[in-house]
Amino acid sequence: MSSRWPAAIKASLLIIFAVAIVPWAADEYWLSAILVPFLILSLAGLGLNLLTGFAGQLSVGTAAFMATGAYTAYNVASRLPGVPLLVAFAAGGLAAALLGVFAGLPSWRIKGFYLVVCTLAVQFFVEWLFTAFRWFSNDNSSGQVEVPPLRIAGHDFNDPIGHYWLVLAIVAVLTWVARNIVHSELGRRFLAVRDMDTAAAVIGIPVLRTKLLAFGISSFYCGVAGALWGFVYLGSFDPRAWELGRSFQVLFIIIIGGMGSIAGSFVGAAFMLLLPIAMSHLASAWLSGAVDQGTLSNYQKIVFGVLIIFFLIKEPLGLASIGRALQRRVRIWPLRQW
Amino acid sequence: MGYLLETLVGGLLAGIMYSMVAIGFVLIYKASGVFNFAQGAMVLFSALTFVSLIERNVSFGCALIITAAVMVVVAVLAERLVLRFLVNRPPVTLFMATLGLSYVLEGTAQALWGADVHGLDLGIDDVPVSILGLRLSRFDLFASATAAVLVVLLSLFANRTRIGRSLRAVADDPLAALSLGVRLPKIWRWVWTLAGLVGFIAGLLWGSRSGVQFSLTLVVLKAMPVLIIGGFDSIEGAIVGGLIVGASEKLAEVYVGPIVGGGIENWFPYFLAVGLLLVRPAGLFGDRAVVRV
Amino acid sequence: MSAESRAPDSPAAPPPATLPEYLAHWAAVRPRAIAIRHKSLGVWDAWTWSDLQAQVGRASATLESQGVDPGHAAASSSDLSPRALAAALAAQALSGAAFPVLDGAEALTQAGLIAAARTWLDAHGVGAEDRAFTGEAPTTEATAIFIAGWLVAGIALILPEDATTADADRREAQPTIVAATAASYEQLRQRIADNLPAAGTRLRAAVDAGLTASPRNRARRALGGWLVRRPLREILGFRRAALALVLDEEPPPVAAQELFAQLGVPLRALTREPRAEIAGRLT
Amino acid sequence: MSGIASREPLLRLSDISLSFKAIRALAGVGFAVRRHEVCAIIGPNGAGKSSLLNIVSGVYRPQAGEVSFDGRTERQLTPHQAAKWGIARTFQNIAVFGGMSVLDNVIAGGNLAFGSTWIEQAFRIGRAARAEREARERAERVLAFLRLQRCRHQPVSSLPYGLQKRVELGRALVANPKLLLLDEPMAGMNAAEKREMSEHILDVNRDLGTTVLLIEHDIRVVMDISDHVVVLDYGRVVGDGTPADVQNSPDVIRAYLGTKRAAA
Repeated sequence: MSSRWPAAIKASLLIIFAVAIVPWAADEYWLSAILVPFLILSLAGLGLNLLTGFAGQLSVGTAAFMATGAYTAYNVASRLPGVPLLVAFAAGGLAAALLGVFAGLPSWRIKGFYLVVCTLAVQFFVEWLFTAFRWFSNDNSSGQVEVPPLRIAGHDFNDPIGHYWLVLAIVAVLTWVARNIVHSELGRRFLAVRDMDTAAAVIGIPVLRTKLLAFGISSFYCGVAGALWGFVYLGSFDPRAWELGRSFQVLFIIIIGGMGSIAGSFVGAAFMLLLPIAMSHLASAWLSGAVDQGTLSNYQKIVFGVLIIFFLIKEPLGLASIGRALQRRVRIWPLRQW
Repeated sequence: MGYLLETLVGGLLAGIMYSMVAIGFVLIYKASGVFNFAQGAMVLFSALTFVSLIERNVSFGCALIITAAVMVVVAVLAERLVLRFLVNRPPVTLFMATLGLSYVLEGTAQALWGADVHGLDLGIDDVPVSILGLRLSRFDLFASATAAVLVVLLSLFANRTRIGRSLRAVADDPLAALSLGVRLPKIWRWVWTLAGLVGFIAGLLWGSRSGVQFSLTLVVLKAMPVLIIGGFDSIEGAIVGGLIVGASEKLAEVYVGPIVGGGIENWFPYFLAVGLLLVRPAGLFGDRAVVRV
Repeated sequence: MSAESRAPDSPAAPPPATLPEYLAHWAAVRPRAIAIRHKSLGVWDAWTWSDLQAQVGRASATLESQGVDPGHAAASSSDLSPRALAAALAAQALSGAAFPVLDGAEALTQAGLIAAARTWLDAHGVGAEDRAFTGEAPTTEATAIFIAGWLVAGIALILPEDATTADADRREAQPTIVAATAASYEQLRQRIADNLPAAGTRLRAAVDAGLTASPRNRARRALGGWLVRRPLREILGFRRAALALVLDEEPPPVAAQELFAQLGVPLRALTREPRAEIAGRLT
Repeated sequence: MSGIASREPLLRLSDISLSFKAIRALAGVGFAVRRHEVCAIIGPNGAGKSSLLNIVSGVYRPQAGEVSFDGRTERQLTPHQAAKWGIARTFQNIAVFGGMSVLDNVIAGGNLAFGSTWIEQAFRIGRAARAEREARERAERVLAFLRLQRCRHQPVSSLPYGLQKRVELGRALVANPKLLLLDEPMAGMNAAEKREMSEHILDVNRDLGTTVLLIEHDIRVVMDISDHVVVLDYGRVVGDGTPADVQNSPDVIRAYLGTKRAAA
């Protein structure tokens, strides 16, 4: 409806690209250092977007949910031998979802910043939990854990291309589900609660239940993303992989990419990953190593801060909305509106 | 028993430090409804600037003045380049903008002055003094004295000066104030300046206690539960909140920590705060707005 | 359907003499072919000729049962919903009256109506695969003749959901024949003019160039066709349109005629003289 | 107007009292709304009209008094409960879902009747498709009724004020409520828009038999469309009857028309 091409064609083109072209075009560095983290961060962004962009509940606890997913998946996989890897991931997602619903409970009384603070509370509690209780890291003194090899139904996914396939498959399925949700009654309820919760309540939408669903589903996505981050991208991890900074990173992804847009989560993640790389390339090309990594990371911080402010001011709906605007413009060219 | 008391008082005094940061929040929130996540970055920025000046053999007094001036510039820029364009946007958007701002400030501060830890000596050696049988940190006493002076100054400013009065007017009823010809941008520049200076003082105290380094920005996270407990829009709330957080976190650390393996001071205040939220959604001192539909 | 489509006046059966007879004819010759495609509740719905006939049957039954004066019943159907058309046809079947003509002009007889319809069909070489679109209610003589043409030729008639959505629905339907009043064409031109890039801008100059590019300048012409005329026709729902009829005696303002001529669908009069163009009657 | 007004009332409010902090909004307000009637609440600003509507729709909880609707009684009515009972409303300052399309706004209005679980929706299984289709159809009927088809897919925030009000009405109607609460449905409208809105309201009342309880300042509109007028002043009922006898009641003229003239 919104575009000239039916969604099916778009989707299939995308799949062809991701399945056929990318693995053929990309080398190992791209696969394991960019594409895999890109897909995983997109998934986390998608999760946060469902909660913040669609249901309008700002959260800075994303990293906590990711950590919960990762550690749950790890413990299931390592303590219950014989449990399929995907089941472990799912368990990670479910554990995160439970925590999410719990974190969302205060939204019964409180909104806005106050809710932000609740998610912060969860963030710190989880960081502490996995650090203080070695049990979670299999009594490893440093809290560092080694994940078991990635084998699913006898197939081995331990090389970069395998990583890519595994992550791509999971992300694709979850994106499809997210798309269904967004275009369904639940999606409408999310938007209703976001846009005008009093009116939502008056037309009979169970506001608290809707918010909790948003928290639960969102956290499930973040949990799976966390499990993938730990198992596929890092391979061995400790709680520091999921500190507050990660939460902000994911938040920035959806601010830049586009609140309330599925595509935005992916665009934002790509931007988030590629900008620093581009910057360090430029630095080494022009300044030829004059700036050390530390200074560079400071500049990156500045750039990101500026970008966030810029987007909030100029394009509150992020890169995705710019894309949509262009698309609309093309569809009614040469007219301005119709 | 004496130990308990000492812990308690020690916690209370430490809490004052939290209050110092929280006050910066409250000023901005009261006058502009902005939840300024960048407060922590301002603390770091000011402290780092000050220390670096000192290290470059600038005299103490000059360093103070220059840093203060810098903070004024920061405030003006924040208003000119950020807030001005975000007027009457949803509060959460403004919050995220300050998040961006804090990244800019942190990045700039470290790009300018480097990321390594700087020692800062205000000339108060942190020897324990004993007052009616309680052994207390002199430094904490000094800090709380500073805080007291600061609050007095602020209240004087708010009540005696014209700008202060219009500031209070805006806080009480923005629309009315505007109709009375109060210029919002000016107000915002002022409160951000004030918040910057308060942050500066907090930065000095924190810095001289734990060294001036990146982790200073984290005091913002300490201040968060303080604000929840005290309410975003009440200075006395910030003070009391700070005391409560300081005391409870010390007590918890001493009496609960060992049981669960320590390190709980990071989240314990938050749980305290959230618990309180559910009982009193506007904190102890903030007043609850009636939903208008 | 084109396989079984035959000229209405085939030797097999005596040529239909009234619109209801034409309806019966098409329902018999190609019952599965689409008679009316219309939008209701936001989705496109289609009636085959047999559906339409059944609907007319029901309508006339109710008319008789209620003992309503058919003429009146037909007259009251001044909107363009398929049901209204069916009701009108039912009324005709009962009374032999033609479509009501509310603009005061003399009511045509069935025979006159069909003759008039045949003329414009032949004049513009309308074929069985054509799909005619109109948003105008059958309240004027011209509209009545156009609607009659649909029944005589047995082509598909496309109706919008509502007068206000005609433009959007036309874009979705992309008909081969468009019929509208001079006023409607003028409104359309106005709406386009309002939404083209602001006058004086480079963009606007380019668009105008694309519209007015002369056939002599081949390259320019082609470019303009691709970048301006084709997209515009698409938006207006004229992509496939080979014929744009004016349902009025009076031609629309010159500006509108020029625009549609530039787009490659010159406005034609729905007249009884074959091949007459409004342009010919100007000055 | 609607002649078919049966005996027992659809809605009965019994000595409702409500106050925010120190301010007293309503003091022992009580009246009844009969089935199928159009009842108007009038009164000067701050008389507590909106508060009353907010109580009937469960947005505010009164400190005292109770709401009886269709035989059931609640002291602490919740919005969800009110909606379940068949009470729908529009708001004084439009409360549409600005980010959603017109169609989605109206579909959302019928959410209580939605026939599939979120699991089914998430995986496109079971009743998901059918429920969506049915909800869409219900909404489309309302769009046709209010002639909103043209802006079906536009985000509501991009529409002019008048249309937004109509969308909000549509969102309330799609649930085909027993009682429709309208808080100043014609505020900020020109004469033509007002006439159109009055038409819509009367259509709803006649064709769908919906009982209407509305707040309106334009006294002429009130007299035209309502069967029953309740006058509030300082949180008290100072008049309750047909438009005619309310118009002639002296203390109403003092309370309402008087202050109106002062205000104007």
